[in-house]
Amino acid sequence: MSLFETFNSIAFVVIMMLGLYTLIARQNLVKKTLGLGLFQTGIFLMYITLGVRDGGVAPILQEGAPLTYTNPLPHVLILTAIVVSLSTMAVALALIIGVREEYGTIEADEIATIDRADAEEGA
Amino acid sequence: MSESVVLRTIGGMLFPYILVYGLYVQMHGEIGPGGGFQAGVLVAAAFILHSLLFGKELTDRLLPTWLVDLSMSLGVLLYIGVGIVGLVKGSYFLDYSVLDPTHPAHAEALGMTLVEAGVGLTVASVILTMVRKVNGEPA
Amino acid sequence: MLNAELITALLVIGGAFLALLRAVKGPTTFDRVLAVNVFGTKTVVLLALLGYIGDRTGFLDIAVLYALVNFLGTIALLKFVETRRLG
Amino acid sequence: MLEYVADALMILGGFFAFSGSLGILRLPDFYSRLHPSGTSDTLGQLLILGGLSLKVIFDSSGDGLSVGKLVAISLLLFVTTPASTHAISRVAQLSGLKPWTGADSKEADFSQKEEDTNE
Amino acid sequence: MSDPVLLINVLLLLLAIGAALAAMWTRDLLGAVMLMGIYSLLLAIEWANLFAMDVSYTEAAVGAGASTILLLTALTRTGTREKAGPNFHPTALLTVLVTGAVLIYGTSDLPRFGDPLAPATVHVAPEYITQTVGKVGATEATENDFGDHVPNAVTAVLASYRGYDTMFETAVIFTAGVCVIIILRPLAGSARRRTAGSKEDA
Repeated sequence: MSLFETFNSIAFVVIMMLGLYTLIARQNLVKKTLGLGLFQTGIFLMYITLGVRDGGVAPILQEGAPLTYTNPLPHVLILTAIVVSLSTMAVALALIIGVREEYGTIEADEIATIDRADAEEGA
Repeated sequence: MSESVVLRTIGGMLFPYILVYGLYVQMHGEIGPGGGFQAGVLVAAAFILHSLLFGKELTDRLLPTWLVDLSMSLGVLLYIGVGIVGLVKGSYFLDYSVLDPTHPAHAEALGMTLVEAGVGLTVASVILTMVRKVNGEPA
Repeated sequence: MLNAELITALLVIGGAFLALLRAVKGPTTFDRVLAVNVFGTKTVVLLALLGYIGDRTGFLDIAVLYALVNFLGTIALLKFVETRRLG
Repeated sequence: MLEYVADALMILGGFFAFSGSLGILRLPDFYSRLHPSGTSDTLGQLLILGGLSLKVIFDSSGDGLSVGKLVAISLLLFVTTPASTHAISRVAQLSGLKPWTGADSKEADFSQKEEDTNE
Repeated sequence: MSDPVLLINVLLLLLAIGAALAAMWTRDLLGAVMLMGIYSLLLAIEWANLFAMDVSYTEAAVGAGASTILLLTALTRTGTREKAGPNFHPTALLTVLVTGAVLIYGTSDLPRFGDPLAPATVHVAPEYITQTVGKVGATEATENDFGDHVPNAVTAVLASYRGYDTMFETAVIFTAGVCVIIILRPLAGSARRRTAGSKEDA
């Protein structure tokens, strides 16, 4: 069990945690969306790593000698997940544009301040 | 940007190749890597490049907005339609083998091609629509 | 083990690292765009090389795709920098 | 014999790719950084892809499709890389980025910093 | 697992983590988008290196092309500067450290990289690859015809074995498109726009 072989496990945790840190620590909504995307790619890395096999080749069947193929199932799941992550990002960006037109800012703390002021005004 | 002759020449040269390569990826999906998702993104990318270089009026004439809106739904309907053919012919949903009862393997390939075509249509038109809408163009 | 393809791949990865450093450092936006563009071409070459090293089918397809898409990314970035709007 | 030629081409191409990136990192201002990206990189790609094509021809006894794809990639890169470099330099010049003349490097650095903060 | 794959894998992941770190660190959103584009490219090479050809295809097209363009388009309407603020956030750091430690502890139970006896590769995967799931009397493969096989196992699983899954993924994408249309529908004459001028008379 060399470091090379466990490196992927550490790497996906690091990438996920980078995304999580950005999601919590940064107030900018676009930056939060980027952090969310980073978190998703960490999970993709985990899935693809789990599908790898020793001496495996890409799961495109070839005639002739029987080969070892990598597991195609994680590839399918991640393939659809990438496109779905693009879709969720588009919806998030559309919402952010709506927020920007409504509040004039895309910083989460400023939006909260405006909301609080509005609530006091209404009360 | 759009007034640069070099870019417009190169872009106009690349545009048909990206489209053709998208079709290759779509149709080659059962033999090599590729499939509906990838092809859809590529076709959308080709039209985005066209609108960046030649202006969106020209792209709209090439690919009208109503066509994009239509194919967005058409892709999903094509996918579900292939499934319903299975139901109508007395088998279960998404059973491809009923498409060609004499040769099940060919029917399988045909079903996959149709389904992938549906996926490609939807992905391409949804990405184009998203970029258009986020860019603030009216419906 | 250490054959010409692998040495070339490592050199290209080293070049990619230097381009990444330039993208991080800036200082102007144009430097970043240039670094992204250089990184894209390095990616194409690296994909072709890795396909040869691992004897994989279909690697060149990805390289072709990327050679086509890279131009689009650069154009979009430049359009944004120049006019602050797209389309 | 020809295999050694292919190896030499590839390593030479790798050297050009690396040194091009080194230039992009080390040269003093934006316009001088365009040179390695436009010239050294294009040459590096062509050499590497040419070496690969030779290798593919000799290894898999003439796999025509792979060689065709490699040639297609070379042509695409040969067309798009200079075009992208042209576009970048054009937009940079249009948006008023001044070249560094070496006479007063402090001022040039300052103007670049200012450009950066204005973004 | 051959050595070049592992070596290049580690190098690419280190570069990717560096790019991600820089993208998250910078306050210039345009720079962050560009660095995320570079990160996407590195991931595309990484997927190809780990033999996930179709994923690499998608990542190259989506991450480097479509997603960058979508983000840039959004930036034209939201501005590219992020408000300056502290980079150090104690609560976030604590959360991340604790979660990360737990996750790394959890990954010690994962099968090793490329383990042929890993649970993920022994149960259903071989049947997906030979494409014998649910097949009664699969025909013999001939020279130019793979019998019942579609050469690309990923497409076979995507469109046939997990056809329902893919159908609903397509439906999700369609729904996302409809959502974007509905969210960005111009609300003409609405008093909800809280722009600088209209806030006083609200």
